[in-house]
Amino acid sequence: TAPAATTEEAPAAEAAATDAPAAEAAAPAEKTTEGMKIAYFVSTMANEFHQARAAAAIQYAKDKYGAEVVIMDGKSDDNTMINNVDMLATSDFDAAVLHVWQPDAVAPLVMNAIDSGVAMMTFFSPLADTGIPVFRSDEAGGSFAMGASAAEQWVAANPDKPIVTVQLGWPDHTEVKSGRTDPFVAGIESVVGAGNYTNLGCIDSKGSADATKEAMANILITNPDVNIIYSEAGDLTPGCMAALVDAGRGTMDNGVPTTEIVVSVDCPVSELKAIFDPSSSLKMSLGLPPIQTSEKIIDIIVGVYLGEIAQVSTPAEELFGEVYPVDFYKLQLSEVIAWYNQQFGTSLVEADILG
Amino acid sequence: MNKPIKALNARSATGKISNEAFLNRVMFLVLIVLFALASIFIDKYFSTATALNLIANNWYIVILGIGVTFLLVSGHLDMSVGGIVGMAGVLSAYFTQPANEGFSELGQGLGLPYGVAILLTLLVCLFIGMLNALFIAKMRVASIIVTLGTMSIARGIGQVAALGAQRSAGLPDLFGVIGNVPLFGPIKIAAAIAAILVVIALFIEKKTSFGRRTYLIGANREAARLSGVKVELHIGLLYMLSALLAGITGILLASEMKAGISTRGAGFEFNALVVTLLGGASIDGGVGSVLGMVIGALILGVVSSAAYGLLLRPEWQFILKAVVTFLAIIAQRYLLDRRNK
Amino acid sequence: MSSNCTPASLRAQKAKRIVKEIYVYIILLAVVTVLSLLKGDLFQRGNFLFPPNIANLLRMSAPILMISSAFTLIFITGNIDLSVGSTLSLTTVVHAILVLNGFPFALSLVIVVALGVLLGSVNGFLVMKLRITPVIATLITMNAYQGLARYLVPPGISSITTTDTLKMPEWMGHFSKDQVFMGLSWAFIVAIVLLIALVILQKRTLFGKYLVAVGGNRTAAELSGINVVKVVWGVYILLGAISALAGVARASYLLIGEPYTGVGAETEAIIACLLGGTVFTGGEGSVVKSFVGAIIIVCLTFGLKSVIPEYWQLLAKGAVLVFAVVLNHLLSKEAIAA
Amino acid sequence: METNVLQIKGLVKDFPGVRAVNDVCFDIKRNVVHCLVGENGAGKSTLIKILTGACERTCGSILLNGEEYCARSPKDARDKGISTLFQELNVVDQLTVEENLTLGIEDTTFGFLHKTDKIKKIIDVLKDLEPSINPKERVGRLSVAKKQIIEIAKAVASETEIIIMDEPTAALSESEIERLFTIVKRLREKGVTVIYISHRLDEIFTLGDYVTVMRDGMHVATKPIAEVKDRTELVHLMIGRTVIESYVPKEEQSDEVLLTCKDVCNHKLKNVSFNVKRGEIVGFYGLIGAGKTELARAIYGADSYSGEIVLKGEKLKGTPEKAIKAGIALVPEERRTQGLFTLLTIKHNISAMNLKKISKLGLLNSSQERATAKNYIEQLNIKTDSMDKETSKLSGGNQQKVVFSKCLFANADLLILDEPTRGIDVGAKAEIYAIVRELVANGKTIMFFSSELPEILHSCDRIFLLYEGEIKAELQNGKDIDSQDIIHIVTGGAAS
Ligand SMILES: Nc1ncnc2c1ncn2[C@@H]1O[C@H](COP(=O)(O)OP(=O)(O)OP(=O)(O)O)[C@@H](O)[C@H]1O
Ligand SMILES: Nc1ncnc2c1ncn2[C@@H]1O[C@H](COP(=O)(O)OP(=O)(O)OP(=O)(O)O)[C@@H](O)[C@H]1O
Ligand SMILES: [Mg+2]
Ligand SMILES: [Mg+2]
Repeated sequence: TAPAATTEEAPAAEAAATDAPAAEAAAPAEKTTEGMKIAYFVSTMANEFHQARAAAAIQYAKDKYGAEVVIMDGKSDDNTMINNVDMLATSDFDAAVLHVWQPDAVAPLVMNAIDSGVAMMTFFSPLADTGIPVFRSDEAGGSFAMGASAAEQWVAANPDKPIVTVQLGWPDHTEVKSGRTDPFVAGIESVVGAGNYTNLGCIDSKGSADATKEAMANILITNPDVNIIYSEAGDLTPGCMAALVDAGRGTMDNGVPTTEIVVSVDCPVSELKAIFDPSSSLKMSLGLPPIQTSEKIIDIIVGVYLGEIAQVSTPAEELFGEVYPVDFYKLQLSEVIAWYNQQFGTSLVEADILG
Repeated sequence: MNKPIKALNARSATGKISNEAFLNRVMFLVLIVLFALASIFIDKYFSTATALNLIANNWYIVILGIGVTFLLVSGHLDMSVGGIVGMAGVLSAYFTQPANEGFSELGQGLGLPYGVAILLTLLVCLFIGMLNALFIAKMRVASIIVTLGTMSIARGIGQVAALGAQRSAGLPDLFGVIGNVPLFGPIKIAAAIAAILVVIALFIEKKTSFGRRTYLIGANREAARLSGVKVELHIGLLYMLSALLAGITGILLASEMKAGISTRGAGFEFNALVVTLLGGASIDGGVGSVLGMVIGALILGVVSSAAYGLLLRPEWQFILKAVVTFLAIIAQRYLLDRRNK
Repeated sequence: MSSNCTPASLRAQKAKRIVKEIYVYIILLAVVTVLSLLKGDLFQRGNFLFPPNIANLLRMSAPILMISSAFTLIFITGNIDLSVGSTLSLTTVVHAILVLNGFPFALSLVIVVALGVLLGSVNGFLVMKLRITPVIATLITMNAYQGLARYLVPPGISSITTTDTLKMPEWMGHFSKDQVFMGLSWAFIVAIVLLIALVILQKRTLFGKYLVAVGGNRTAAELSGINVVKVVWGVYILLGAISALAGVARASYLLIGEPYTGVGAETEAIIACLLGGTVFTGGEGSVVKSFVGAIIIVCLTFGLKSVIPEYWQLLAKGAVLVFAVVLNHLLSKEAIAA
Repeated sequence: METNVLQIKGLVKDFPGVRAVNDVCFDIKRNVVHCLVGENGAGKSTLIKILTGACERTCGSILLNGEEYCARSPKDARDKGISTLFQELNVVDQLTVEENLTLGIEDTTFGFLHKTDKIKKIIDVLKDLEPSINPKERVGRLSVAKKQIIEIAKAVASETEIIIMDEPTAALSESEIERLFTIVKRLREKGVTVIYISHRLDEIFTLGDYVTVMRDGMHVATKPIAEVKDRTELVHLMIGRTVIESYVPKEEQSDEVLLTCKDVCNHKLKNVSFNVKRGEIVGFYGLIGAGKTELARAIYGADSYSGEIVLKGEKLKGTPEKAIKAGIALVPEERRTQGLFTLLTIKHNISAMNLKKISKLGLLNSSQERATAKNYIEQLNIKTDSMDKETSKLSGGNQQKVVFSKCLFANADLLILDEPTRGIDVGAKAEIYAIVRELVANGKTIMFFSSELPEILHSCDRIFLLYEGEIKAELQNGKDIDSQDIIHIVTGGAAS
């Protein structure tokens, strides 16, 4: 899934590469990470995974490198994100980890910032033109696995009812499409085969629980037979579930799907509870490990800063992080809690989840 | 400034029904026609489930609409309700979340009993209502400007309390109860609360001196003052009422999803205004009714669910709402004009 | 009132009038001072007043500066336009579409400004011809324009940007990003030129005088033979056109056509005008002071970025608005008493 | 040259539901002062608005100098030779005097303003009228009378063939009125035709050459003033019946003091002290700006003040709602903006001041409300076909009766009437006077604020004269009344 830089883009990247050492030469000869300042972009802090990721980055950078991490909240807004990138060139930052939704728009700004000596990498969306390192979670693999698992469970319990699936999220977002929507549907297809299921497609729910609720409620009016739902972010899922409950659904018969199976992403604690509640139809969520993710990111950016990792390369260096599909049917609660405590730095016990 | 033609709220001279009753009937007819059209063009639209869903999905806008209707009748706008919905949800969660052991900062709250948390939340909402009251009733600043400000303040408080995100961790089960008690079919207790509030509001509007004073103020604020109405207090009360209703909505919505989400309620202020206008209220005051607002809410519900059914593209919602509001204003004016000729 | 003629009260009134004239500059000074004392990571060596930093800030805020100064005029006529943000969004998107499809800058600019004129005149039509209250009318168009902006972005992408077949030309960012003079961009220079033009319009032209007449006493204006409909409609059109220009600047800054980019611009413009002492009931207002008001907002927005978390921004904005309202109220008391 | 500068033929103007001007035909001679009189709502202002292009006629024709005339706007009318001084104040507070004077007639090049002789000429006219006005001053800082003068100056300076003045003296003081009269006469000498509208019939006799009487939108008569015998004839033409019998002040007074004002001061009032006894009609007379309205509002608690106002031994607390509770009701100066809820029905207006009386525990009793409305409609003879008619559809006099009903229903002992007959026709005025007397007969006490001396002399037992916010004299009506003296005092002369 890695978008390789095309040959015609290579000269630009090379030009940037030749610029970069010049900027570094101007800086003091030997760099230390002590007191280093890292701008850590987060597309939106309105999401527990990102919050945990941000907290972990601050902690890890301080403990391991003595570096200071400053969070740049993109507030789900392109203008804010781009403004934040634009200010890097004249800022006091030594390095920046980007997480922006408009890679094309920020590419020139990134080059400016590199020219003025800021070490750069990006998370989630590759900045292909620039050739800076990118770190991604392997969401596609996890989504595929969950799609397949959901389809298996549904077919086993309701062989007479063909699968009708819908995805709620961002139909227009490249990485969401390639990392969540498409692999999820592919997972379903891998179980039942092409043509044996209906895909209503990805419905825009504008990134809010309210909009998701409205969208789901309206889908249920016209398509009451929808039965596998992928709610593509933790902050959307409450809206999805509320609409289902409103319609008298959202439940399961002791873990056996009757009305639908809901699959989510991010897996906050509240979802953990629902997933291991046999009477809720929310049964899976794509767990992303915030601490692991952040630690890897910080290591990479420090590497770039110290010149151990190339600032630009063609094609851009792409690194993948693990994901953890939490699945009621595949995992024990104890395993999940262990993973959760390790990744989120919490001290949950089973009683917390089972109530 | 521009005064749209105004309606009256009583039987007119010639013994015809009042303009208000007339408009309500027309809008009810519109509702039926729209529903029929949607049923023709959209497969599976015509069903009891759809009708019940309309109620189940629009109760919140009805609750907000009550406060907004009263304010509009008195000649004032309230754009802060959406912000208050967001704030109330977050605060009710924050107050309820356990105080000591939190998974993270977002899991740590004040550990208050749920009832106390609700009261405290409503108090904060009242505070926002009081801000509105102070600036609009006392200082007489244009309500659109003040409430745009308090909208930011309320949602801002919500965002700060939720650190820009949502509070869902560690909430006791009780938190998720009141928003989810089923009554029959998809109708939950929240819808029943909305219905009860509507009945109370209808009664207050037409049968009490409080309701009458609201119309007096809307029809002529200075005359109302000179007639012994405590205008500032009354407007203040209306803003606090509106804030309180928004707070209740926010708490119910948070309970429904068992999460205090700081972005909830975005754009609700516009929806509440739209349904009120659809119901025949005029922003110049003195005209409007809760019953009309409820019909307006159902019309908006039909329009937006039909739009989903037909197009599955949410951006149509914006355009549709705008067009429907525009048409409603123009049509109502035209009808009243002709009728009162 | 003529009875209040004691020397003391006269002096107090005069003092108040002076305060009213200059407070917006004092606030700006205070804000800049405080910000330069704070050590923010976003500022080079922690210094807010570092010139490239300031230039940077002004470059990115050209759109809001343009809209705020023009917004004063609509306030002077006693009306309001809540659709400026959506106009900004829609024109940003349209400009991006045109540029992406190979239109040269000048042509696209002309088309987009013409679109702004159209959008503004729809507002004017609703308000002046159909006589829908300005708040409602522009709330309607605010949603309609926003919806259109969203609708123009094809399903499957979130904004107008380089596609497989079409590439956003490299000059797209010139208008807002090139540093043509002391680190400032064309867009900012245009904003300044616009400001000067608006000041001249307000102080030296018939139109400027009629704005005050219409906002101050509409019937008087009508009876004096002023075509009030034309004047207000004209302001809506002007505001539409300037919002469109801001849209071009924003598109050029973002290098994409983002349909949500104008959300909240109307609130910022209102805050800027109120900080600048504009009287929202009409008749009074200064374009320059609104411009300064907008600069204050910009400084606060960006200056506080790394000092307080982002999620404080909304609360801060609301607080500044309320502060502006109170200030306005206190300083206009004299006007009410007179 | 035609002797008739203006010929109006079969002019009709329909508003939704009202024919405001109905088949009006009359001629106006060149170079005269032609007065236009009629009850409120007779259609005078509407006729004027058609002449000036402020509204469109339904049908009919107007000939100006023998040629068909149709103005599209006031500016168009001015260009064609008719300038107008409208009934309502029409200045822009935010502009300077000079800017106001040139509003709508500016000289521009490419839309840019520049100064010309024209401005100087207009300012000269202004200086002639009122030298104390500084052209650079902001109009908002001027008094109401001065604002009116600015408008007069503007109309006069336009040097059109015809100048229309719709109630120009409504806000002016005696001396200002005199100056206006001089100017009007000078205009006539210069060959200008003045169309003059006023409810003050004395002015008609002083100033006019011809008078046209209108009633119910129709033309009743046009005559030279010389042929009109007296006021009574004019009034008779206006309303078709004779009115106003003189009032004989009460001989003996009750000793019970109802209201005492002690050292009442505010931005307008200076140490106002007096008392009112039960059962009296106390008149307050002064010129516009003397502070009558402020005094009335202060007593009612609508404006703030320092000092003490005591009603029946209890200090008033200073809000309208407390004043009502204590037994005071106010008929405010401005009916439409302060007294009436024009959007609402007669019924709802009448009950507005005393919702308590028609409700229990906040619940309204609508049958009681209807009974109340019915009672007052009969008692005050409000002409309407239903109590559910919105008050905006009533005529001025009937609207004022609704306001009276509202105040009566408040069950007050003391009624404060601020210009209760302003802008209503003679017939309705007479009815209002009758109501006032009946109220007193029923034990009410009345404070009557008016800027019309005849009205005060007709109605009151005791009279206080106000000047610049101070009480200058107290008179017993009936004895020692000398109009000359009174005018002397209220214009600033020392009390004799
Ligand atoms: N815009 C309007 N719409 C409806 N009716 C109107 C309108 N303007 C005036 N009228 C009605 O036309 C009639 C004539 O009004 P007009 O103002 O000409 O009277 P007037 O003789 O000038 O009275 P006044 O002495 O009070 O100034 C009245 O019945 C009035 O209610
Ligand atoms: N700043 C102002 N702007 C507009 N109108 C004003 C202002 N100040 C006073 N007025 C009005 O001017 C008039 C004169 O005021 P005042 O109360 O002092 O005189 P008055 O003796 O009551 O005169 P009136 O005969 O008009 O009642 C009143 O109608 C008042 O409402
Ligand atoms: Mg008139
Ligand atoms: Mg008065």
